[in-house]
Amino acid sequence: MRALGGGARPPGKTSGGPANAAAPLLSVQALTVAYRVRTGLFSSQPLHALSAVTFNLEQRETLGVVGESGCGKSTLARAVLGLVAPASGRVRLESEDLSKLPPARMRTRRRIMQMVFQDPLASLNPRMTAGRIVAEPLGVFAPHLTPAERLARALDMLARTGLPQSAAHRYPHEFSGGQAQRIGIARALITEPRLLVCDEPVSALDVSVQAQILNLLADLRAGGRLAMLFITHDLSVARAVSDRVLVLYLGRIMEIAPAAQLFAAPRHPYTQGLLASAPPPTPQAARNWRPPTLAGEAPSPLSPPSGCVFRLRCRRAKPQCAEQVPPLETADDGRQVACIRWREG
Amino acid sequence: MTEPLLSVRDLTVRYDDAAPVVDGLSFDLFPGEALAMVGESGSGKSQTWLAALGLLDAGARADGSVFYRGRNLLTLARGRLDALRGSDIALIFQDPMTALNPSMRLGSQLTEAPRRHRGLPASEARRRAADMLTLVGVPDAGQRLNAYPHELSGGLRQRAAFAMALLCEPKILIADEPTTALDATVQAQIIRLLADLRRRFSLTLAIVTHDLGVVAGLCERMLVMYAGREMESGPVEAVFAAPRHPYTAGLLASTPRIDRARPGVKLPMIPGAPPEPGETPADSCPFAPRCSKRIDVCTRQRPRPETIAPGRRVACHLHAGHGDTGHSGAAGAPPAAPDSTRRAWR
Amino acid sequence: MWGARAMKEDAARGPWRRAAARFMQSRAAVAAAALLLFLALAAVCVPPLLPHTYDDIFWEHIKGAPAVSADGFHPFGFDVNGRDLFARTLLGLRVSLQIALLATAVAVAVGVAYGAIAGYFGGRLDEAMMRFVDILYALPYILFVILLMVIFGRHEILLYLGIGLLEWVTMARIVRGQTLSLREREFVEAARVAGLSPAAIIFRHITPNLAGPVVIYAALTIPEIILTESFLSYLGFGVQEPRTSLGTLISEGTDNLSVYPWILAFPGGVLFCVLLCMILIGDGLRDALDPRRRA
Amino acid sequence: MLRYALRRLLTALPVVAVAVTACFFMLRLAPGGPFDQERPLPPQIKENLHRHYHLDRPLSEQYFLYIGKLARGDLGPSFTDFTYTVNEKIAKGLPYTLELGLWALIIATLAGMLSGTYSALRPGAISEVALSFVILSGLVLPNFLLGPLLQEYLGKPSPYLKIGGWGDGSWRYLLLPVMVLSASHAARVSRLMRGSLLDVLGANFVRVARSKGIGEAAVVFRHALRPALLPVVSYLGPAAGFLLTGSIVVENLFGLPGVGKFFIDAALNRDYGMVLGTVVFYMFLILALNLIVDLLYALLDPRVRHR
Repeated sequence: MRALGGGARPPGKTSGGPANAAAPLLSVQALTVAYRVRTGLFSSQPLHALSAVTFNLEQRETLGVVGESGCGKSTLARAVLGLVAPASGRVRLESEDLSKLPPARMRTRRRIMQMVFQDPLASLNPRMTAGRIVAEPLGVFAPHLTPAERLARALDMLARTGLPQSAAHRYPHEFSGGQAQRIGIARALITEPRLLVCDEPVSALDVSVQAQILNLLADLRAGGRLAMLFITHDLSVARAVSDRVLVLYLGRIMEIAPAAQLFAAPRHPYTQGLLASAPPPTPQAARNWRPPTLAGEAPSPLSPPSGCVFRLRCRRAKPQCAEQVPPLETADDGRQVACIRWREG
Repeated sequence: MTEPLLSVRDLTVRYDDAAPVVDGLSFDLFPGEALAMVGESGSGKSQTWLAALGLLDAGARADGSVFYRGRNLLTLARGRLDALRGSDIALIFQDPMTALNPSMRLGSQLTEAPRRHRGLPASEARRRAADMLTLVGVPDAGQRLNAYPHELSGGLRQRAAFAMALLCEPKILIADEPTTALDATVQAQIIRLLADLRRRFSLTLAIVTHDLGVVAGLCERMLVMYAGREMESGPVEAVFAAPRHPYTAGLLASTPRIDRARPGVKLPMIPGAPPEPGETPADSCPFAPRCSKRIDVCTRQRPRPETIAPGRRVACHLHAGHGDTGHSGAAGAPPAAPDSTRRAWR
Repeated sequence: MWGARAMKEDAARGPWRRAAARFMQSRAAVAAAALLLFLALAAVCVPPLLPHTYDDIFWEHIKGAPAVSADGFHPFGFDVNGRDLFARTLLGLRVSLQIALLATAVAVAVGVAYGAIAGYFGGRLDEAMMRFVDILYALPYILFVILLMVIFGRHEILLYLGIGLLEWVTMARIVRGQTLSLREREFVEAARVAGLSPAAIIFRHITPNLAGPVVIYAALTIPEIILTESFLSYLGFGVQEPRTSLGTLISEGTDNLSVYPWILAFPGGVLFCVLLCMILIGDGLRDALDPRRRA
Repeated sequence: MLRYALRRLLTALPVVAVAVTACFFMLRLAPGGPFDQERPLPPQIKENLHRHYHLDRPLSEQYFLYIGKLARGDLGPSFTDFTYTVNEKIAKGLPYTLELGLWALIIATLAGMLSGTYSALRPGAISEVALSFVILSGLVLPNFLLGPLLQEYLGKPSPYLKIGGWGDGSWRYLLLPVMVLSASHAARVSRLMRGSLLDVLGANFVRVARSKGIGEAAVVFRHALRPALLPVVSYLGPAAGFLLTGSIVVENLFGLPGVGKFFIDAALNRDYGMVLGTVVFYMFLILALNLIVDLLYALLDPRVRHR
């Protein structure tokens, strides 16, 4: 694999979000996504996959999004890319409001934001060769190129992701999971995006291959001006890649904080419970591990509790928690928490 | 010295006479211990247990022997095997969504094994099933018996699967990736449940997993598999502290850790991908193509698991001849369990 | 870090080549395909070589037994009007195969277009289009074809169209279901992220992946169509004299079964063989193209 | 459960309405009226006939007249048979058709399920290979070919079996027609059952059931059979429809006085009143059968009830 330089780090003070003078790369404001779920022949009810989600993503920053299944992580990725239409709220990319773009213009704007998918094999068309798969986006974003030029660029991109030239003529089923994920990454990078949305890019991979892909992503980040929205259910992966971490629960943001601070001292009771649930990394740590602090499972997003969506599983819930949705407050140190009791420590 | 409860010798599993997916595996399971079978997809860790219990798919063949109380499970008649399965040895599967029959009520699924093996009348079996459901943490157990699996959440289904496996109070519980399909917070609940159940029923646990956190949190001994063969085995703490096989070392090092913040710093990694069955020549170390410490002999001779310290075995040419007992041979008996196999759960 | 699996020499094969290789492994299906090919070639190539045509009448041989001699080549005997049954069976076979191919083409063309559009766009359009299909599905088809034949006269072309238009309904359902699930697949989402237009996604990403189920279903449809056609011909609604089809020949044969069994035996045997081959081929294709169903 | 049934009924209604309308207009727009025979009728008689059947009114009026009658359960008059209405003819033929169809459905389903289960449990055995050849033969032998063969080589030599007519309705008369009618459906059910049971036997929950040591019989009959029956049950709806159309041939072959025979006669005589009436009646019958099958399905698969 070609080394892309390892030392460069994105700017350190990305945590402040709104405090930065330069406009953020991605600004998500009060984003709400609802699906209609059929409950009967003539009746349906909305399922709020995301409720009033607000956050910024700076240039060259990696924001980890963590949460359990059904918390809206994948919906967030798809809403940012315009693959699902939001019920309300805005997604701005480089200050341009994507929700107002006509479909044709939206398609060309996708050039600067690309996606890496969870299941590497499922994300590759089984009837296309790797070369065609990687070159295809160029047909939309660089129509002036000849087919030969497109293929040359695809080969170059495959090489950058650690695949040999011969890979271009092979079909997806001939690759292992890790190799297929490299093809997926090459396809995403060929448009030279500014934002890479990664939806659980390593969760379908074997442990020994996970590290390869995480390292490849780290290399790509270090080599360019790429920002990442990195969605994962695995807290240790989130810790390994993220500058900041966003914690989602039942479609709402619980907490946003720089990774080091979040893992060292989580403020939201849900974050605390989630971190305590992670299995210990060593047998030594296991001796002091007392799982779990969180009881039960997340309720159905079809009937979320009133007020704070987490209160039913929260050990610190008070009657007030049922009354209103706690706002996402920004503390003095720039960390954001949605809990009325976080100041109590 | 403790007698093993279950002894696997030279187990080989192959499909349609293709290359073996489990290749000459030998190990013991000692009473009261929790053994982790660790490996990536295709390493043969699940196939080992399916073979032991005669649950392989049609077209698969298992050779070698699996001894339980002096009987070889692989050659036992179906009727006699059935008398052990679900009664002495119970199995929990990875995916709680597909492990329960979608068209049967929970009650009938839970009560069949106790009625069959313990000859309980239906009402008594139901009562016990309700008790067991309560014990594994399913609320409203009595009513849940009338529920269908799809009416339960994933976590509750896995708990119900535990109740189903434990109703006959088996000696050995084999759990195949019991937490993989679950959410992080539920995963932790299930790990705790397993630990509680183990103490309560004096279970011997065999856990198949790829999650090193589960190994660290629950087990005393681990057996690392790669391409159907044993790479390394030993007490969990010792292996974690000082892995002797380059594969184990690579696996431990390349797993991201929640207690270490190193964004931007690259993880140590193993290059390449795990081999498919048949990709490894019989007379070579399967890990050799990916191994950073490969020497000449690795591709010419198959390394056998050898005892290098009490309770520890490694199948690696780098450690050949360093063992206390010397070469133990292909079907050599695995070392006895160390006396302190039991670690109290707190 | 290049795995050995992709280095295998025979690895550079597309999905179709793999399916073909799997199909060749099924001995029954390959034998059936060979026999069917032989029969089809015979139906096309042999009649011009015969000294007589399907409507030449041999007055002295009405209901005559099979005879191969210097006088003439009549291995299947003669029908009720003294026509050579060998030539007529070959014609019937040819007509049946023609109808099968044409009607299948109609069913595939209409069904794929309809199903892919409904499935890809989804929502209200899908709802409306599928409600219409439900309506057609609930109707007693065969009565409808009979109705059509009664109303519009007994044209052969109409027969092809009528039968084809019956079968497209199931095809549309299958294609729509496949499209719905393909649309949710990650590679289609990836194509959207890559900025492709809906048309490009349908033609480059969805339709090629529909080929498997469409081929499987078309293979199962062909024997259905042949059965339907011979059923209609048997009832007297199908191909008209002096042309004939296997169904018509069987109809004539059953009337004379007790005394002149060969009038039924040959067309009946050919129909049986053709259908059997087609079912076996269909099974082979399904096993080859649908990895889930492999034994 | 009741709500589910009601919901299914409500979705079926618009389907019926559209289908009836389509049939009506198709037949009315057909070139050539019912009284355009080879021998032309005198104009006066033709006009009287048209007036009698309201064929002289505007099409829309005819349509609403027809719908009005249909709502009261009246399928209208026959255009060639002046003594019986469509209702009366169907009432006359239906018992025969239904008895024949019901027996065929029962036998086809049972034989298919049994043979399919057997071949799924013994894949590759010689008995299974032989059985699957019989099943394939049943699948590809059309009933109009199988019927005469059975009549000739089974019915005629047998001193017990009758090869035509209804007689006293005993098994001697019924056995052959029922065999002919059910053969291809038994084969279809068998193939369906085999495939679906093989699928279910490979499912994870079956492996779990085996791991409980409850014995193979309990695994197959308690765990696998019920989910494996689902595709068979959902095939019963279409099968009932096919049996009704199949009985057209069988009734003609065996000279049984069922609805199918009337339909063919009517179609050949261009009796549009009878054709329309029979088609509409069959449509209702098939929809009703489909509804019953859907409810049966819901009983077997608890997940459907909750959707």
